[in-house]
Amino acid sequence: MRQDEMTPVVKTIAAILFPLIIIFSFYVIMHGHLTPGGGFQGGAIGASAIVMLIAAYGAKYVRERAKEENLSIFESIGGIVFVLVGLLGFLATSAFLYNFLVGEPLFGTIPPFGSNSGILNSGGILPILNIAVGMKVIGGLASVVLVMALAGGDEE
Amino acid sequence: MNADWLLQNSPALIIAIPLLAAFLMPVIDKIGRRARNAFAIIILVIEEMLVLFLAYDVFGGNIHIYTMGAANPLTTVPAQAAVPIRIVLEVDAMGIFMAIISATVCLAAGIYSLAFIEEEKGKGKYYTLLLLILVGMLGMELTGDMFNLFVFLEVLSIACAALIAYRSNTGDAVEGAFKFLIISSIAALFVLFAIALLYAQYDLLNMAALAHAITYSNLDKIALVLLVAAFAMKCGSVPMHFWTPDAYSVAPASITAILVAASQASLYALFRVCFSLYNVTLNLATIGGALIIFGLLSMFIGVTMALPQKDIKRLMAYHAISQTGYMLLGVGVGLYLLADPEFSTYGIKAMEGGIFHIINHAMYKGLLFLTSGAIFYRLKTRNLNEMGGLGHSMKWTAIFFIIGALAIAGIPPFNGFASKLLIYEAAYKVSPILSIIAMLVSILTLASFVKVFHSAFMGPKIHDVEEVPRSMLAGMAVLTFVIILFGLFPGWVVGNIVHPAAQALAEQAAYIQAVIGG
Amino acid sequence: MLRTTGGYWDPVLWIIAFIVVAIVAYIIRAMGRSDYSGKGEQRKPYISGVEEPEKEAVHIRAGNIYWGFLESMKGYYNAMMKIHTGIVNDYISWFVGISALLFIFVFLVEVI
Amino acid sequence: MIYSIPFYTVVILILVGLYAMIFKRNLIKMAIGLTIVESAVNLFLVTLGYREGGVAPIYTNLPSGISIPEGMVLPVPQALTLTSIVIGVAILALMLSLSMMIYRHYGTLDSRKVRRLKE
Repeated sequence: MRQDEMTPVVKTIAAILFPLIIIFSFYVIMHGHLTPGGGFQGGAIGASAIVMLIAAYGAKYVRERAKEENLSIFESIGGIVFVLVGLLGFLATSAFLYNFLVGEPLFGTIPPFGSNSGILNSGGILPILNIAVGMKVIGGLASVVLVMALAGGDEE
Repeated sequence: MNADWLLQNSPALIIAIPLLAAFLMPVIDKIGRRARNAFAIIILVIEEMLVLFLAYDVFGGNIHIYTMGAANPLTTVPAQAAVPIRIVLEVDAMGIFMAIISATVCLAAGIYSLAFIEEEKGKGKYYTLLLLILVGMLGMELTGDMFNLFVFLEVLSIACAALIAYRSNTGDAVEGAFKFLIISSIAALFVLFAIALLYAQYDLLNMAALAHAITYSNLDKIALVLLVAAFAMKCGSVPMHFWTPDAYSVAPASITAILVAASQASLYALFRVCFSLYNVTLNLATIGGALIIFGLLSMFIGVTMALPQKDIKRLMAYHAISQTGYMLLGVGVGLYLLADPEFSTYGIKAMEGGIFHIINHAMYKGLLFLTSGAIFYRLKTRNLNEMGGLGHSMKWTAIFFIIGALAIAGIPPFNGFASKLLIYEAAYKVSPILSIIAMLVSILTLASFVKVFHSAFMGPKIHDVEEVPRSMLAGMAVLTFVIILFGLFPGWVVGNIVHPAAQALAEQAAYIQAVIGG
Repeated sequence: MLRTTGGYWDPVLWIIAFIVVAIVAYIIRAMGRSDYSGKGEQRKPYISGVEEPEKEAVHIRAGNIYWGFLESMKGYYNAMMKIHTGIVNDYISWFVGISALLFIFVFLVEVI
Repeated sequence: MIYSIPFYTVVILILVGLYAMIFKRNLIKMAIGLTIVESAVNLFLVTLGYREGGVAPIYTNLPSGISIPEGMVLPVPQALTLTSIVIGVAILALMLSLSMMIYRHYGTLDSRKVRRLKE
């Protein structure tokens, strides 16, 4: 057993919980335009799943599987998608970040006005922006914690 | 995709393109060194061209408005609401004037960095952060929204702090970055608090709409004090200047040149708040007096602290404080005199001097920091005591240094003289003592640069070094070109660029009209 | 040409003046002794034969420049150095202090 | 009176945070002080967003009897708070990693000893 990892009990529980937390994070991200939450909150939940792995399995174990470079590329893809969607807004019709998907098949449903149960396939570019922000936050926060945990390990 | 379309959308493009490029940089960095360098330079050149393209139209007398996410970017007030809710970019002559400075300095620093950071690690991250700094500066200068200003201020602070700590193998760099970061974030939090105070009363965030609605209540005064104090600290005015030499001296020289422009973005925010946000309701002479006091202290303490320094970049950083004092003095005198209708022409002239000094200072101080970086590149030291005789081998660097030093000391025919002349004459109207102190500071500036020139470039050949690589010389040459151009044609520059900028600050009504009116 | 409130400033005129003065200076120089060659004995700093010190030994290093000025302003510089502590807590206390002073300034002017 | 309590809390929190930043000599404690000031400003923003009788502008599970959109709250202060929290996270992460590097180079986090740059 390596120094920075925890007991098998913790590791097993973490392995079981990890996919559940990721799914919950994805749920919060996807429902950003319907309920409280969104890209940052969901991304923070997703990053906390990775932080749990770092705590249970140790930073070196996580680093072997998800390198910082890959995380930062994941992060910058989120940023690229965000800005590109914004730019498409005014290439398509008018202004930067204009909601050009309204009425389109993807996310384009216009929900009925007033109190309703919410339609996932609505919101125009908002769900896409939420996903982009979520990717960026997961990548950014996870790599910050990973780098810090690794740097702490070097001290010993 | 014609010229009109480009002109209309350029405010958003100016901010979006470097942002996209910053996120693309880690991916392009994987391809190779040449691709990364070429990409960075191409983006910086595109930025410069876009800014100049937009500037050509704005200096013609138009104020450009861009509403994010609207069906028509020119409709600032949505149909369902009575006030502007969306983020509005508002580009007037003053904003685009600052944007020219930021884009030019970033271009010069980018070219310079090609060779300068060749031997360092993490070059992909370096260019990512450099582009983010550019985004932060341009965002602050083009936005018309208080909260957006805060967000870009924070983007700027974080990117700057990360780049100050770029050489993190030395303790000094990390220490400077920490000091910079803690100072920037406390200033930014005070700015946010002031924004919240304004929002609490008027339910508005748009600057023009706020300026229209503001009543100069006691809460407004508190917000004004917080904003002035925070931005004065961010632009490095005495007695809140302590972070400036710490951060400037440890950052890589190319970044220090950009940090000068970044501080001036905060200076711009200070002027924007004083003039465009509070102008009509503000007791002009009060804040004008405060700015004059800040300016005098900055000029004098900055230059006297510079004289005994032994670290070349620390010395130049104190000069940056002292020169910021000139700008504060010029604009402060302008604010003070504008309160009295009898002297309003003098007020405008003083503001022209202060604003002209902003662009002059960014150019020559940027150039001086780049030459200090060239010396560091060859000698690996910033200590003046260990230098000497560099003029024998680094002839071009020496020539660039002389031009920069003469310009900062206000020796004719370089550009520093023209702006200082305007400030001296207008300050004389308020009190002759102001002019005398300003001239004395100019003399001390010359004295301390004589010291630097003597100890670094003169004397017997001690170090066996070569001239720096071509790309670094090219970066310095860009700024030198601008200095000489502005030195030879000050009348044209003041008439066509500086005067519209001063006018845009002084005339609050036009700024409000562009967003609210009709 | 730059118009100021009191007059004007034209760098082209200044450069013309500079060139004229330079030509005059050159003419005066040309009227000097023609037997100066700038070589050998004439270059020595001491005609009496005192040995010339090494160049490195007489180069004044940065730390010694303006020694007299700094010495005469010692009181001022001691006070200044005391302020520039380099402790980051002090930086923040200066900021808070100046904000408080500005508060007093803005509100006091109103009262008067 | 009862509605003013959050504002007093904001002032007290700002003072506490500034106290920590001015008088605590440990860099980590200064970062904590900064976070407290930030929380205070965020609290202030959220307090501004409160409207008596208003509901969150979410259509799903909307209580009956609310007029749309007059009964809903314009969520600008909440959006500002969220942005400010995100920025705060970034600042805090950068600040802590800088403190770690300072500790590695200087062997201490005492701000009186972390001053190679002075005068």
